[in-house]
Amino acid sequence: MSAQAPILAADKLAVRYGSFLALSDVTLAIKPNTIHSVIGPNGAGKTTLFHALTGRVQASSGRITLNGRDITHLSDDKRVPLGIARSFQVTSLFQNLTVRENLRLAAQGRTPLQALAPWRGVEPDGEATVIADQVMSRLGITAVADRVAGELSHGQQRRLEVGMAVAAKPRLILLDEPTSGMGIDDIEAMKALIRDLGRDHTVLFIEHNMGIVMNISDTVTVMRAGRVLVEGSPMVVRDDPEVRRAYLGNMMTGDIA
Amino acid sequence: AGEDITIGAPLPMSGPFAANGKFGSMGTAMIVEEVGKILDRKLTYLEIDTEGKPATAVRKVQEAMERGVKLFAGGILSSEALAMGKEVAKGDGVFITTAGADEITGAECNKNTFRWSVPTFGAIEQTVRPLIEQLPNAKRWYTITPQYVFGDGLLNAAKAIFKEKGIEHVGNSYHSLTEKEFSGYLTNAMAAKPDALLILNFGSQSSDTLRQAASFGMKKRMAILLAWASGLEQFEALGPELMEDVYFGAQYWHAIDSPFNRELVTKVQAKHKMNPNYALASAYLTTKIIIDAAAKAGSTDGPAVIKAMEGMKYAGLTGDEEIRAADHQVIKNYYLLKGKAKSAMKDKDDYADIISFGKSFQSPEQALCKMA
Amino acid sequence: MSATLLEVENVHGYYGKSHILQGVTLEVREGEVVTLLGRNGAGKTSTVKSISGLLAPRTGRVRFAGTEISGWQPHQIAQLGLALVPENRGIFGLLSVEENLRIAARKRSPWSIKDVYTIFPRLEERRRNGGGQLSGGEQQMLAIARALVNAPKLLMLDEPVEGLAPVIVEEIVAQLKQIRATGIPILLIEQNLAVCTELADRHYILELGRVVYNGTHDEFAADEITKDRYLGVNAH
Amino acid sequence: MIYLFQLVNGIGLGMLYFLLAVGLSIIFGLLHFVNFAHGAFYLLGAYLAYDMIERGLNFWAGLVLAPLVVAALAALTEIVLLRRIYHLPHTFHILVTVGLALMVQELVIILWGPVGGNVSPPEALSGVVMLGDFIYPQYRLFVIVFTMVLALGLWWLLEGTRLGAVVRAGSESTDMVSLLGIDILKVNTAVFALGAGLAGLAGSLAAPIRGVEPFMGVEALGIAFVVVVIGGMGSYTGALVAGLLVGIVQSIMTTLWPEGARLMIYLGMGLVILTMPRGLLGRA
Amino acid sequence: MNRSSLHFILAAIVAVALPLFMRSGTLASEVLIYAMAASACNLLLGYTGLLSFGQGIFFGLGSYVVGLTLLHTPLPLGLAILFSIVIGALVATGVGWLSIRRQGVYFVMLTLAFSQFFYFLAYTFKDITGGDNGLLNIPRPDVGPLVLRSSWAYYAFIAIIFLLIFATLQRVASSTFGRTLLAIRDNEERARAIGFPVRTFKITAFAISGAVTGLAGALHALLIGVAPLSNIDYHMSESILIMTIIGGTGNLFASVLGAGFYVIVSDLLSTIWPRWLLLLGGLLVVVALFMQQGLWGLLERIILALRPASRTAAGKEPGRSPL
Ligand SMILES: Nc1ncnc2c1ncn2[C@@H]1O[C@H](COP(=O)(O)OP(=O)(O)OP(=O)(O)O)[C@@H](O)[C@H]1O
Ligand SMILES: Nc1ncnc2c1ncn2[C@@H]1O[C@H](COP(=O)(O)OP(=O)(O)OP(=O)(O)O)[C@@H](O)[C@H]1O
Ligand SMILES: [Mg+2]
Ligand SMILES: [Mg+2]
Repeated sequence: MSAQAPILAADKLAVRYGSFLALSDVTLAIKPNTIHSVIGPNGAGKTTLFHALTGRVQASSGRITLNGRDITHLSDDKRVPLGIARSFQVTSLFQNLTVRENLRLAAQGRTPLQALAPWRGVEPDGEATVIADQVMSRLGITAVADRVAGELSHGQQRRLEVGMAVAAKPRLILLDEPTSGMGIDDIEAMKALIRDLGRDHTVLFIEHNMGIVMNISDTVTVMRAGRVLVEGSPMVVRDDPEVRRAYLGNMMTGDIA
Repeated sequence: AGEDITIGAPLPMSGPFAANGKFGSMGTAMIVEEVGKILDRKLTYLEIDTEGKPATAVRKVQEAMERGVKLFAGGILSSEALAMGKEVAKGDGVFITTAGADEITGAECNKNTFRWSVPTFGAIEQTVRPLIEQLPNAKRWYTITPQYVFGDGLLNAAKAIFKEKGIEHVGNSYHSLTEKEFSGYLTNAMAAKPDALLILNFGSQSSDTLRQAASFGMKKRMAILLAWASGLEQFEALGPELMEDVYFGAQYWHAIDSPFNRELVTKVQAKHKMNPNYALASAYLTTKIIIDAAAKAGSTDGPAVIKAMEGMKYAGLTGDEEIRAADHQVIKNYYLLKGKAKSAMKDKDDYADIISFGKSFQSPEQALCKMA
Repeated sequence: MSATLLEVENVHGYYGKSHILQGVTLEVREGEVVTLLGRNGAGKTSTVKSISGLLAPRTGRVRFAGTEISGWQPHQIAQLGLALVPENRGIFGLLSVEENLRIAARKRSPWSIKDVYTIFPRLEERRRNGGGQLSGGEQQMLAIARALVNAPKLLMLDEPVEGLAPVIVEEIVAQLKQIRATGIPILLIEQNLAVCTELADRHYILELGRVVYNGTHDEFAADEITKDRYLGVNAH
Repeated sequence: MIYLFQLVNGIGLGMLYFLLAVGLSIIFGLLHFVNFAHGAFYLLGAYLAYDMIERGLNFWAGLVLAPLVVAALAALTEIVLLRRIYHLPHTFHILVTVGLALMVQELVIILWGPVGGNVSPPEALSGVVMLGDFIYPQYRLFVIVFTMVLALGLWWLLEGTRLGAVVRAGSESTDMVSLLGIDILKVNTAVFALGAGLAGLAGSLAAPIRGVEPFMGVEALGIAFVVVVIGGMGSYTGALVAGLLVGIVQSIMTTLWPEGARLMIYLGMGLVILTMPRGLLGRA
Repeated sequence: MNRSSLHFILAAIVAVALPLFMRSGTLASEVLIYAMAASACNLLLGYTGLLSFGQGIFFGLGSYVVGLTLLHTPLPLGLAILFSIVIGALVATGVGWLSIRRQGVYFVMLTLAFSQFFYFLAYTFKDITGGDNGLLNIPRPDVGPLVLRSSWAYYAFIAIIFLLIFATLQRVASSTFGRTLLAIRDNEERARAIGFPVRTFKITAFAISGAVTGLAGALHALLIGVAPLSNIDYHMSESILIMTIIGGTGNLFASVLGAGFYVIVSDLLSTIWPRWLLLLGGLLVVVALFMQQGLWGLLERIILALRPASRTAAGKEPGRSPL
């Protein structure tokens, strides 16, 4: 396993917001077909790391490679066809479009140039539509397929948010706090989903729910103040005194859920 | 008696030139009512709001012509008048206008379009030339000019006179048609230390220029000539304080001493309790010209009326006037006025005295008119 | 038993034509922490919105400290001391952290801006930052801090620990305990049962816009059937 | 030398532009409201001052009263009309305010005629000052000084009081502001009235320089937009800097290349937007 | 029948019915010309969320290009019109490329700056454009055997083009491309995050819109025989935008309604009272306050009210559905 080349690698990555260094010297290697989680205190730079990896923000220094290819300077939309998709911590949907259309678009996004043809119609049984329907049933939101996303409750929106990433059928899927805002039973379902995704995708996810993190991750990276604090298996991380102090505390959350 | 004869009055009733439109339509209404009937048919008029836009003007004239209107008097803005002239020509109607652009009876002249107002050449000849004679010490002149064909027409005519008279043209400021702030240009003008300032824009732009020039104390330092003033309605907006000692060029002034004008003034005073201004008087007269021509021709047919108008001589607002056949330009006087002090005004409209007047016109060839 | 501070009586609420709240009845007494539980979409958020005036109840009554407030404007209700920390946090992104606090600060509040900085030191570090530049957890802290300086008589928190690191959750739970200790009652919407366990005196469970369960914490803790039926907490 | 004159002249122009634009900027940046009726308030200010002075009122009284009346009218408009449409997309702001601007303009024509008029500066300020060769109207000098004092007061109001922060907050989420117990509707009304009142003041100050005519509002609106965009929407200092900049550039261009003055200004505006996303001094 | 063929039939009814109700072919032609321009504006506003104050640029350029081609070259009408379309698309691509770098109000202001810029350009280069006088004497040549001289013949010509364009724009709007534009309008960040090169989409939308607007401008210049400066000024942009907004941005037929309403009502009002702009202003305010789905929304409400039985079948949320 250790001999396998990483699907995604970051080398000495740094991100600046103005004068504020949100991320510095982050080196990370995500092995294919693993479930890799990122945890750390609020403001540690986890989301920023995701932004940098997906191209939402440009790295101010360092290198990102996907399957050995340098993607550091590729814009975010150009990375999607290479097999990266993500969900957002702060829900970001097409509020005025239906759930189905949201997912159809997400599926279409892999081949965006096909959508650039102003004469090509939307086929009701086209690939993207089929994928959208699959994702809806996988996430249990088929019942609201024809509601516009903005009218869903918070938890339903969170689920759709994750669905948007799944619909792109990526090789590497990045989920930013997929269970936040979800009900107790849904958290279980999400855990199962992530585990399931881990079978044919590589999953990188941020989570504050330790029940999930510790149960299903192959590797856990702990961040603090823009840097990697510790990386290792859940067992290693759980027992690291520094991690306990800086982040886990008594692990009240997650033990129950 | 046949059906009514309708005169089209395409005027900017709305938009920035609404004032002209309003008075123009009063003039048209008066003459149509006054004549009442020709060729045994009732006269009516159709007010057409051009909104001051050529596109609207043309569209509405097209519509009017489809409804059988062939005779038009109106068109105050150059751009709308030029465009309407073309449109009327397509339907072989007759159009008489008071707009300023030289092209109307110059490069763009056509056999269906007539123009009453004096072109730029005459306006300058009858203002700058007499003023140079009046003010022999004013050797340095500065000009402020709107940058488009009309402005260049005025400027070129002025330059020719300067050259001929040995006047030093110490500078010119071009500005766009949308400019409202002239302090920069006036600063330029003051720096050139002229003896006379020649303002070649018109309408509210010329008011703005004059107002701001006065505030910069320029009235005390130099003679100011506003060569193309619109007359009474502009003077009302300016007021006597600004006008005092300033020279104005004008197509028409209600104090012109001609029988026709005296009559008109009496009528307008009786009807509207005001003195006629340029827009009113010119609309009155141009409409009258068309009506008379139709009566004379015994027909409202375009070609017949045109024939009657060509070479027509009549007693007009400015005395004897004549329609030149070769380019359809009316040969009439242009006036140089001088603003007077408030204390010297005999009545509320007595803003200025006529200093001089006369007729100056280029030949049709000089004006580049080639009529098809 | 202490006096009732907030009474919600048979409230019906609509979004356009959809009838979301179908007669919610609940109450919060002085000094207690009450949680509002329920699945996603059950109407928890809508309930607190209707209390704070953002979703005016079509029928039913809301009384606060004896005053009938249904139909009042949100700012009037807030001036009475009913503070809501909404689920989207409502941080003003264009304002700095400090400004976010300053516009909410009231003199009569037991918490000053300095006090909340002591509670949440992270906020003090980022006080000049725009609210929009905070991390999710930092925004949540700011939202709670802002409610505190706003002189609340009753605090309504819509999923306050969503997205917070475990240590911070503990911290916030500790702070909420302190707030309760000052006598300010809390109406808490929370998915995290551990947090509820730590804090709550009583629970309501909502389903399809109706209260379907209501009990003290001890009753609830023992009632596995209810938990499983309405919240899906099953032994896995 | 001439450039020095043009510089002084440009400052005079610039201060007027600042006054014209700052109200728009406040309304724009803080209420997120695109106010195409701003020019109409300027127009009203000018005509009200003109009317009051024509009726024999003292110039100074007119200068104070006219903007107050404008502000009151604006407050009324805001309460009756605008607050219903804040939450709608910009397109509706444009529709309503373009409509309002048309109505005001036509009402002005109905009430005061299409011709326009002249407003004399007060006796004490009708002269000129000589600065060497350079002559400058006393009234324009007064405008510069007056606007500067006003600018200071305004700065205090917007930056030194809580009002500024509250309104910026309201521009993001009115709901959240009300949840903090603040009556955002009143604040909005106050801000709108303030912005419109400033436009009215610009109008009554400009009347002795420009005279009054029914279409002055349209022109003013164009300038105000340019200044606000260059300076950065919602930025008070931006309006000041950009107002001066536009005034000075315009003034100097009249000597350098007058035909291109307008072209330059719009080109400059385009360049500023393209190179500085938030204008010169706009907030992030 | 799906919504888009319904709308096409409605548009065809408008094109056929106008001559029955209007005494003037010129006014009827103007309605269809502005209907095209407004539909093109709607593609940007309603589908892409771009509030462009620069549509007048393309309209004016279309007028100038067709005029200059016919005046200075022996090329046939068809080619001249084609040039207008191409130039409209090219310039729109340029303007779009620059403008979409900014968002929100800054985008609006950028398009406004461009519109002023092109106006002054046309004003300054008076040797080419005729400056304030406009480009005069634009002929309206026949197209093969079609004689377009009479105003109704020309109307028929425009009506055919209008229907072609309308159908084309409908196709564009309902294509995957159009659906993606709707998504971009809704949440640009997300659109980019799921892989769409948002700028390319926006620029393409601009180009299509510019092409159609250029065509409308060309047809307008041919209608009146002049390419006036006012065709490229700020007010042209404003008018096109207002027509689009009062029609409603939900679907393309709404723009036809908006244009027809604006042109016809303006024409009517201006014959009633010189101060008609007061009434027009009032009307705009009323539309914004009470008809936020535009005229189309009103129409839908009326139809629904007339057919209470089919209320549920007609779709839950009228104005919201994209087509
Ligand atoms: N656009 C921005 N401008 C300036 N600072 C920013 C910006 N976005 C984030 N930050 C800062 O960068 C730091 C890291 O933020 P980030 O969102 O990556 O944290 P996080 O680890 O995801 O936290 P959380 O768990 O709370 O979501 C925070 O301190 C935040 O305030
Ligand atoms: N703005 C809205 N328009 C229409 N329907 C809405 C709106 N907001 C919420 N709803 C609907 O109202 C119902 C209750 O929503 P609410 O937000 O109150 O649920 P909740 O219990 O807070 O759920 P969650 O745990 O997911 O936050 C849901 O079915 C939701 O789809
Ligand atoms: Mg985060
Ligand atoms: Mg909720």
